[in-house]
Amino acid sequence: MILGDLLDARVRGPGGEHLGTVVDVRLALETLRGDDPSPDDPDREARALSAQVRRRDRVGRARVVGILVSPRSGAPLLGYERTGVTAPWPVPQLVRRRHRGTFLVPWEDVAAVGPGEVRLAAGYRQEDAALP
Amino acid sequence: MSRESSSGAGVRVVDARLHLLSRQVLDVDGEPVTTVDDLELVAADARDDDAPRDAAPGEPAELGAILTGPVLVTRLLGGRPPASRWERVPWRDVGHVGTALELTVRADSLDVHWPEGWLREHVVGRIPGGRHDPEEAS
Amino acid sequence: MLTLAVALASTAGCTVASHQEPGQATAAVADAVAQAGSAVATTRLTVSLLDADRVTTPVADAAVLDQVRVLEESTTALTTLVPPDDVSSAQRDAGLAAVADATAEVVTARAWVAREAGGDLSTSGAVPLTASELEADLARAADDLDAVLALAGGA
Amino acid sequence: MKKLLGVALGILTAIGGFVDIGDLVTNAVVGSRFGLSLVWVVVVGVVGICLFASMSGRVAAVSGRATFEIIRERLGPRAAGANLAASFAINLLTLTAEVGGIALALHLASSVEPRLWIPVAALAVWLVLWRVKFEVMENVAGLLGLLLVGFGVALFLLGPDWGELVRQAVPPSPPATEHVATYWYYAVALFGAAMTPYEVFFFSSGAVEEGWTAKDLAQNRVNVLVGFPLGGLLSVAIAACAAVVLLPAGIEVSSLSQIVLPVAQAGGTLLLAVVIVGIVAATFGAALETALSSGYTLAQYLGWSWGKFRRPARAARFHLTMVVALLLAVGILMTSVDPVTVTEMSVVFSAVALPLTYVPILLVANDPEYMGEHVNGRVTNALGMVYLVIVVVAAVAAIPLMIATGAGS
Repeated sequence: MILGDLLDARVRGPGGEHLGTVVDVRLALETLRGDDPSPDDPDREARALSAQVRRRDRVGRARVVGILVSPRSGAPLLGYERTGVTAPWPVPQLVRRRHRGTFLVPWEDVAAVGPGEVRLAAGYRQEDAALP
Repeated sequence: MSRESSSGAGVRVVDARLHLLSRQVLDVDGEPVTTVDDLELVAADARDDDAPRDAAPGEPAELGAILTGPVLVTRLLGGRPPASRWERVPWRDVGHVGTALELTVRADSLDVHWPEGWLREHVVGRIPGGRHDPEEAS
Repeated sequence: MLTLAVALASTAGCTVASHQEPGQATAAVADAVAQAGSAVATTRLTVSLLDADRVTTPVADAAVLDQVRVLEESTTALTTLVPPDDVSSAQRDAGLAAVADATAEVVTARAWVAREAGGDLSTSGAVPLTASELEADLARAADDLDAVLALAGGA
Repeated sequence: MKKLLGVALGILTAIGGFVDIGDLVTNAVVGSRFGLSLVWVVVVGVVGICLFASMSGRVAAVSGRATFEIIRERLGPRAAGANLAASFAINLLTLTAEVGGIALALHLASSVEPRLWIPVAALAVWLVLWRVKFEVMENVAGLLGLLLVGFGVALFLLGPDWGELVRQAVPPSPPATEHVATYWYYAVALFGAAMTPYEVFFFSSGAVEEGWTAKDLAQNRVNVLVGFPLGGLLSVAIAACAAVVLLPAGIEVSSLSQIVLPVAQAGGTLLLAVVIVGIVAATFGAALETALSSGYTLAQYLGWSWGKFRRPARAARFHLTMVVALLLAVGILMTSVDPVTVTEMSVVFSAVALPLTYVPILLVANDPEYMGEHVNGRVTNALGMVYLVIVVVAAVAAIPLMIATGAGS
């Protein structure tokens, strides 16, 4: 299975009812501390201006947590409905409004993945989509 | 910017499309290798020495490899290339995930690197000055 | 995409010539004549600058050569125009005559520039000896163009 | 002292690097037809490029990601792919215009036919890309481009009626002889000339090439905020020279040779020579930047190894892309298309393509994932949204205006 099979697939409930589209797949990355393979770079602090570059945790396995389902389809998302970004006004606000109601379905509750379609298991859970 | 970092609990939550797909992949020396065109999902119980088993819905799954090459074409035009045509970078070679994905291996050691390697050996490296370091005085 | 853009551009540039209604035909004549007027004015400026040794001969030659091309375009615009009525037909003919005259003067100016540059054209009797003669000829050509322009109601 | 020198060098390079064939031609055409009544567009464009360039430079320095990597990440493969096709084509058009500009300028210097200069110019561009260090390349082209100050000198020597020039500019009073649509068509063209997308590809990738740090970020801001407005003044001087000499004579600029005539009138052959060298340098520098940008955009979209700081063999596909782009440019020019026409097209299409690069940069500059504490401030964002509107309006209006006015004729 590749991610492309899941992304933008239609999501149907156990009874075949249309729930929305898969907009993303959530993963849990293992982080292994203190295992930096290139620690001796004196310029790093000066060069690395962002936390993203500065953070040097090694990552391990990436477990699939679940799929994110939006009742609306389409449009590059930029993830505004899952983050707290508010600038530049009014872009995040509009995207968030459009994708209101996005929810996370745990991977265990996914029953079947077919061409362009994902079916959820009976009694599937809908969790908060916000990134922690 | 703390929402998906600094938990220290040993787990970072990321969303594949938002944080991984289309990101730049750098090798251990910081040299660009490819972009993340797609990701392969495999069953999570496979050991490193086993041949990875395809992920099944509802059963524990994890990332098996970064895919590139033909999968980009099919993501643009639709469809799906046969598994034999996937060009893989195993996920276990990924060291860091930031604004780019950094590998723990050198680009030259990867299969996906062949077009660059071929052009280097047969075309660009053969033009006079092709191996000249521009940062040195010429 | 690129060829498309260039093709689009060139077609857009050509639309002037294919207007059909009387008002548009008159406007097309005015456009072409105004273009020719600009070419003659550029040539006059170039000749006076070269005479005063303020411009190098390569630049002067390039400038006049570019104007020959502009006049060619004006001529093409006028010759390919299909005048829909007698009025615009007369305007077109007057324009063609004036542009032809202007072209002749600019070509002469080019020969004069070449002679200033040291080219051996002294035997050619058609080339005026002094800049002021040449400028007077160009001024006359410009006046003719202005007259046609006034006729065509252009500015 | 050394630091001061570095700052000065950076500013001078920014001034010299600001003007390219697009600015040169568009400003002269506009000056000869509309006087200074479109100067306000130059001001709007300069403020815009300051905002846009400083934002993309900051994003590149903080996140380590250049502009097209970000476009791919934020828009996904499809939208970014369409964006790439458009950006690459327009960049190629600009590269063609610049190489043609070098050939025209060398023609003015030598009276050797431009067609013979085209391959020579392209080969010279390639050799510099292949061999010369990034900083050296940027500084030499920028400093020689500074010779375009000759247009400013010429303007003073012409001793124009300054009051009349100001009257043309504020409030903008277009000549009654020109159509309103034509006026707005040239407004869009002038805006596209000042805010060309390639400048941003080049600028952000250059930040990565030079390995910018927080310290460089401050210097970069000075370069942009001081250098670009002064470069904008050069643009205005070019337009003003045309407005003073060519407009009253009834000359409409259609070739490079006409653009330098006011300089000759004001300063004679010496100043003329200075300006011609400046034009060669400015177009050559811009040809380097556009050729690099063609490599940057494609390599960054596909994740190839790129950068002039690497040995060419370590960025083989990147270097090959630039060679192909240069060959295509030469091929287009060899069809004897007029480089000035290509230039006029390139600035208009630049305006059309501008939102494609502007929007992703504006969004990412606000994303703490990438920027941490270096996200846009309120003032930058307010200005950013104003420009978002301007950029989109110009892009939407460009093609209809082009068709309505027959490309400004």
